[in-house]
Amino acid sequence: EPVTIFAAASLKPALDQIAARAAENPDGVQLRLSYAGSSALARQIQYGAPAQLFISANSDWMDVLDQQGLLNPGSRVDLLGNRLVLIAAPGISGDKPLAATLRELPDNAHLAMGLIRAVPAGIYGREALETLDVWTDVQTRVVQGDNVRTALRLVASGEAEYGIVYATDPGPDAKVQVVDVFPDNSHTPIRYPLAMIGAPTPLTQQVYDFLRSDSARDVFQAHGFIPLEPEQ
Amino acid sequence: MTGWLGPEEWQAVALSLKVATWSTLLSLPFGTLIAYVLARHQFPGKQLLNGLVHLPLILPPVVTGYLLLLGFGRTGPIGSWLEQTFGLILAFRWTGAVLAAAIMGFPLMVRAIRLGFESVDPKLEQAAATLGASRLWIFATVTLPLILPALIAGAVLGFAKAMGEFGATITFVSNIPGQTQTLPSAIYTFLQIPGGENSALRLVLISVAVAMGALVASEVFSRRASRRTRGTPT
Amino acid sequence: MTGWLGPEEWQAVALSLKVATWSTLLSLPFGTLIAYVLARHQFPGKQLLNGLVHLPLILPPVVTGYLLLLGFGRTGPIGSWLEQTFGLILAFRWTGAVLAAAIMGFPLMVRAIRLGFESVDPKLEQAAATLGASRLWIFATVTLPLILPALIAGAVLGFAKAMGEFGATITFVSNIPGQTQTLPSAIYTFLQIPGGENSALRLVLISVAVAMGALVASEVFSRRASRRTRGTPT
Amino acid sequence: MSLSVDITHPLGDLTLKTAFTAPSGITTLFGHSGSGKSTVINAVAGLLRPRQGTIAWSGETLLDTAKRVNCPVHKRRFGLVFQDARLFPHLNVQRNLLYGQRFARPDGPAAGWAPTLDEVANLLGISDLLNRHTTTLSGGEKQRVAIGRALLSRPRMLLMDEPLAALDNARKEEILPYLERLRDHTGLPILYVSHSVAEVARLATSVVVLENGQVARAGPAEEVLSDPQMVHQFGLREAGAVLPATIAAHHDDGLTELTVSGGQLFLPRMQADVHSRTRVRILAQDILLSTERPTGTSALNILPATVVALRSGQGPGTIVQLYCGQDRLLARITRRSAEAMALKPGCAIFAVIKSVSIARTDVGAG
Amino acid sequence: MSLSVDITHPLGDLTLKTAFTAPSGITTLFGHSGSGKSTVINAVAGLLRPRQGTIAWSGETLLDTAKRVNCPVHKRRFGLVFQDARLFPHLNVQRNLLYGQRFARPDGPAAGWAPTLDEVANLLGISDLLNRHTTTLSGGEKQRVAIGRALLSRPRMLLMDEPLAALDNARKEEILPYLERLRDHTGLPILYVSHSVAEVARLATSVVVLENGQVARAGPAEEVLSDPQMVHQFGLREAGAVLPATIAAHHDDGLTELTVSGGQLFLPRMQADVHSRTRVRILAQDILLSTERPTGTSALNILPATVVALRSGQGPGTIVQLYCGQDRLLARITRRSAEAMALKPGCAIFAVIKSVSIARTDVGAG
Ligand SMILES: Nc1ncnc2c1ncn2[C@@H]1O[C@H](COP(=O)(O)OP(=O)(O)OP(=O)(O)O)[C@@H](O)[C@H]1O
Ligand SMILES: Nc1ncnc2c1ncn2[C@@H]1O[C@H](COP(=O)(O)OP(=O)(O)OP(=O)(O)O)[C@@H](O)[C@H]1O
Ligand code: MOO
Ligand SMILES: [Mg+2]
Ligand SMILES: [Mg+2]
Repeated sequence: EPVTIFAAASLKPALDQIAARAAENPDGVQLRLSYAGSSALARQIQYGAPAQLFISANSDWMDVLDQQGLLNPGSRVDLLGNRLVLIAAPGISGDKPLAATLRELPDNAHLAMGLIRAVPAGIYGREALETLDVWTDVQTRVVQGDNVRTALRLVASGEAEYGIVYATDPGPDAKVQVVDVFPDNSHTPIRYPLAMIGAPTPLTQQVYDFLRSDSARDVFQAHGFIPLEPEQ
Repeated sequence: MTGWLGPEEWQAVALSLKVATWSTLLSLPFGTLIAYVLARHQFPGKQLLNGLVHLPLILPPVVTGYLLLLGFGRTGPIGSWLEQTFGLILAFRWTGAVLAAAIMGFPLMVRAIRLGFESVDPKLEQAAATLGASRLWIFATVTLPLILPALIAGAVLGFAKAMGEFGATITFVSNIPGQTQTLPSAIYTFLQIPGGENSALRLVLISVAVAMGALVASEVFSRRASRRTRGTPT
Repeated sequence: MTGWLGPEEWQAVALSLKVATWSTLLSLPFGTLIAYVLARHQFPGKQLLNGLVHLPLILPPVVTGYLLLLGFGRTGPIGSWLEQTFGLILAFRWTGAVLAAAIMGFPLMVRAIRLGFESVDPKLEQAAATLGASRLWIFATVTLPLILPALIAGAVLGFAKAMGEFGATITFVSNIPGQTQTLPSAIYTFLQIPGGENSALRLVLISVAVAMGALVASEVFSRRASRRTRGTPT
Repeated sequence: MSLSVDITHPLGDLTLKTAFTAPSGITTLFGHSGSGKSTVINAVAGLLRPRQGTIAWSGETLLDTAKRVNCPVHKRRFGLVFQDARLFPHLNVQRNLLYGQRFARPDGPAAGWAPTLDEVANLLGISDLLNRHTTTLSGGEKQRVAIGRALLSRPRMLLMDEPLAALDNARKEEILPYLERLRDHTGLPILYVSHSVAEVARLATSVVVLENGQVARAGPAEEVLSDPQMVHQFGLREAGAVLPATIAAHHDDGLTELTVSGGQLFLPRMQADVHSRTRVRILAQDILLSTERPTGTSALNILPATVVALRSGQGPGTIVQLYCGQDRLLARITRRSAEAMALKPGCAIFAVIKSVSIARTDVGAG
Repeated sequence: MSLSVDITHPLGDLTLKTAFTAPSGITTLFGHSGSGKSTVINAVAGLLRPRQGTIAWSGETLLDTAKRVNCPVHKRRFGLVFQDARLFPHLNVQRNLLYGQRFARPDGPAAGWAPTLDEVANLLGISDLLNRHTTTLSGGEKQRVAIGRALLSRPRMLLMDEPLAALDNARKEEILPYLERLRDHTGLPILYVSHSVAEVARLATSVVVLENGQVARAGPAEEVLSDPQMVHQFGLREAGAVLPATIAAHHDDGLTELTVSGGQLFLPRMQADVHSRTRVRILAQDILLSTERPTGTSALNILPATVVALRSGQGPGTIVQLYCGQDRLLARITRRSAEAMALKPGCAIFAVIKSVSIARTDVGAG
């Protein structure tokens, strides 16, 4: 009987690999991974989705589930962290510092982000821009996508000259270039909380533990995430 | 072939086919009925029914999916009733994907079939009645055969929509591989990951191929049906 | 009222209306033409054209949006040509939202209108020809009036779809408040935020009200048109 | 087995206000284009619900607007041959013909009558068309299939709206005797709309004349057709009288001898038994009057008669009403002749009738 | 101004193989149901492209399958009255009538002829219907609107497919004279399909008889209608002869006196000038033969004649061909009478014709 994990879509490359490793173990468990936007997943869990574990890209939605008593008490941990990066479209020179680049955006240039009020990457990004005091400069240039991948795609296709995405988003073969990383202190720390839904079975506990194991950490790290928990 | 697509992707293809087929087949009778009522009858609340049918078209799919979750989820009023009465669970099952696809395709189907009903000459139905046929029999032997092209058009729209439906489906039944992961969900998932575009493209091609096959089949069938009705012009 | 909705939301309502109206009006002539060709002619590549028309229905909207971005974006082949030749920019403009909505509604519109063409009795067109009318004149004075109900059905489907279209629009033209933020984008935004359901509901209600208005208007118009064609049954 | 109709229905400027009874046999509805014939047929079939009135079928109320009774169309089982054929375009000819078969019930007035597909197709000359699409049929072929379709549904009553209008004379000559046989041998009541006085005269047991939606005259065929008042309805050429007759003998030279009250008539061989009763129609214009018995003439039928009245119109003609035995005859001659012959009521005279002018279409068994 | 047609087209089991020339005037297509009349009309109109053949209109090639010439329907400008009315359901009666108006051009054979809406609507008795939906019209009303629509498009030629089949006699009597006037005064050529021999006799300048898709007989109306070989086509009742005549005088008592080669004929007042030429049709069954000149009779028309031949069929009748002056007459009498009168070729005899039997419908100016 596989264990079902609901996970934010951006975790797919890493989690697929971890699932493969879990299955390789002698006492290996099968993982069933369901990826979607964090809000959709959270809402589904509210309505009884058959998830045993949930990894959100967004603390707020985990808070909602927590308040409704859907989480197994004490099981919530911040599993991963991430960072924001400024990316530029192919052919745009990215040699200036971050703040300067943003402040001196050429006319007609666009800055692609996630929805600044709804999508986590958009919310974090706006915070960072405000901290760096460039929000008013770029505000009218911002184009928002329904998720962070849409923003990435706008930049990759050259429609938008710049974009703000997670460090984990531009993969190895992305056409975009990373201009700079936003300072960690320019926005609320980016957290991917993990929790067990409802009362755990031994199998769920096993997977929960495996996700926090060294083996999993290595994989997450390899994909650019920042494993947060101290080693057990 | 198996090398070209992973087992998960094949599952998605099979599931999408299954969902689209069932949703088309199941919604066809209802769609036909509603279309008939809308085309042929005047009654209070007709505009409301018409609006309700069109709702899934007007609302962003996510909203429809959310509303489905509210109503047909395991805790929702209809969902819990269905579960208690028939043991039928929709949420997070492929059956729910069928419901989502059916609902999303419903306005398209109803509109097409309704046009069919509106273009049938009631004089032919009258002629059948004078020959002794009851309303039901007339419907089955005169009206339905005459609207066959419209039925096919409605079914094709419904099927195509079901093959492409994403927003409501992923919201209502999530995206569980092998269970509720349809082709569009799989495509979406690939589009979420770095470098996933190629995998997505493969699935898009399959999706297009399947739908094209259905389209061509329906064209052939529809042409034969309308040739029967109109005769070959000499 | 202004207290009930913020200015940004009002902008979204106005924009959605504008986009839906334009996309319906602009795609109607093309939709009619394509529907006519598909209904009345046999030619090599017909199945291809038919498939192409249905593509936006089959593909997940995000994919359609992405393809639009590749083709009609400022760097895309058609997009850059349009910009250089006519100075017409679609990406991140409301005009792009019109294009996205038109493309997404196109299959629905074409199918409906095509059914209309298929149900027109060619004998009436022949009668017009014997009276001296050229093909174009016959089309305008006999065929078109006879398919008015189908045209209205097609337009309604297109309009409703345009009011609800989200995936392709946000992918192609993004979500710039006051410029490309349509009602569905605004609704989606609220649904992403915990506790945003109530705000989303307000916008959903507006969306539904607008579309219902259009529906009722079209019903009235369509009934008048078909009464003209069929006479009032005594 | 009779149909009684009493309905009122507004039709634009016109008001249909029609009451009549159709006894068994063939009742023909006659009237100018637009006088309301098809509307009456539709109301009887149940396809049109009149604003007000009643329709009853041998005691069974089919419609009573006051009592809100309205028997649905398919339960009335009145086969209707429409003015426009209304064939089912998705069925071939054979399936059109057989459509009503499953509802045909062996009860009703024509209980013994069970026409088969072959029989009907042969009668109507459509045996070669059975596998054809209805869209490829000619106008007359469509109409014939429509007739066959109604016959094969074995209705309780047949309603026929100008069923033969699109057919040539030869074809009509094949179908009319069949309708006569239906009338005479099955008792199937038929309500029959026609513009052709010849058809009416040949088929009708009773005639209802509609004028602007109202019944202008109704009654047994003999009476209505011999009524000089109805001349404007049927047209001068068609004015005439219908006489009851008995078959006296069949002669070897192909002639049948009939006895009418005023004497003997010869006409081409009829298919009826000696001593059986029949009706003959003599058109006013086919009668030649003579003050003396003509000799050396080809006319075989010369009946002594008495002038009853003379009616002159605006034209050069005069309608002469005659008594010939107990039967009335109408003759149409010129005023000039009437004056030359000094015709007056009471004059004894000879009516010269060419035997062949009492043609088949004007003779009905009855 | 003549149409020549020479086409071959497969129609299921039948092959249409028709060649004829329609000179100016009215050419009627006559034939049994399913003989191919409507198909010919459609081919001439351009609605059907025959497998093979040519169609030419006074020198202009409209169709030549060998040369791949095919003039499109609307450029032919041949107004067509369909067997089924085919009114536009989305237009009211007036708009249907006026649909072709914008294409009407004042050239062509009937250059001076410009019918107006009022004129045509009055003629057809549809003035009260102008604002009506076509769906509310009766069968005959629809057909009349279809006729009006074709007339008002001012075509180069009129094609009429059984235009009067759905109409009553009174209405026909109003429309036929109009068609005669068109024929005689505008020179508009008309191709006219009809099942009614009376209509054909009255209107036709020339007649084309179709049988199973082939031309069985074609020629001037007088010839074809007087041809004893064609009796089976027209039916016994309709057999007769058409005689050229000159109007001699109009008398005060409403009679018109005509001169035919064999003598004088009286018939009801005609609307033609004295000395003008006309045609009269005398049905075989309306002639009574007498060996001696009858006296004291209402018959005004007694012509001396000579027996040419006698033809007996299977029935009790005999067709007697007569010479009356230079004209041929046909008389139908019983064999019994023929024997009693000892008729033989060469016998001198009197043909007795009731003046009123030469009825209006059988007289055409021409
Ligand atoms: N809905 C309507 N509104 C106004 N007038 C109508 C309507 N329906 C029918 N009529 C008129 O009623 C009259 C009777 O029609 P009906 O079809 O019964 O005539 P009919 O006697 O069958 O004539 P025909 O011999 O030409 O078929 C016609 O003049 C017709 O125009
Ligand atoms: N597509 C077809 N296939 C086979 N037979 C056909 C086709 N179209 C027409 N026919 C036949 O050709 C014949 C001629 O048809 P047409 O309509 O010309 O007859 P018509 O002389 O006008 O007869 P009517 O007087 O009944 O209208 C008919 O027997 C018809 O059934
Ligand atoms: O992983 Mo997210 O919730 O689409 O930003
Ligand atoms: Mg009628
Ligand atoms: Mg025909």
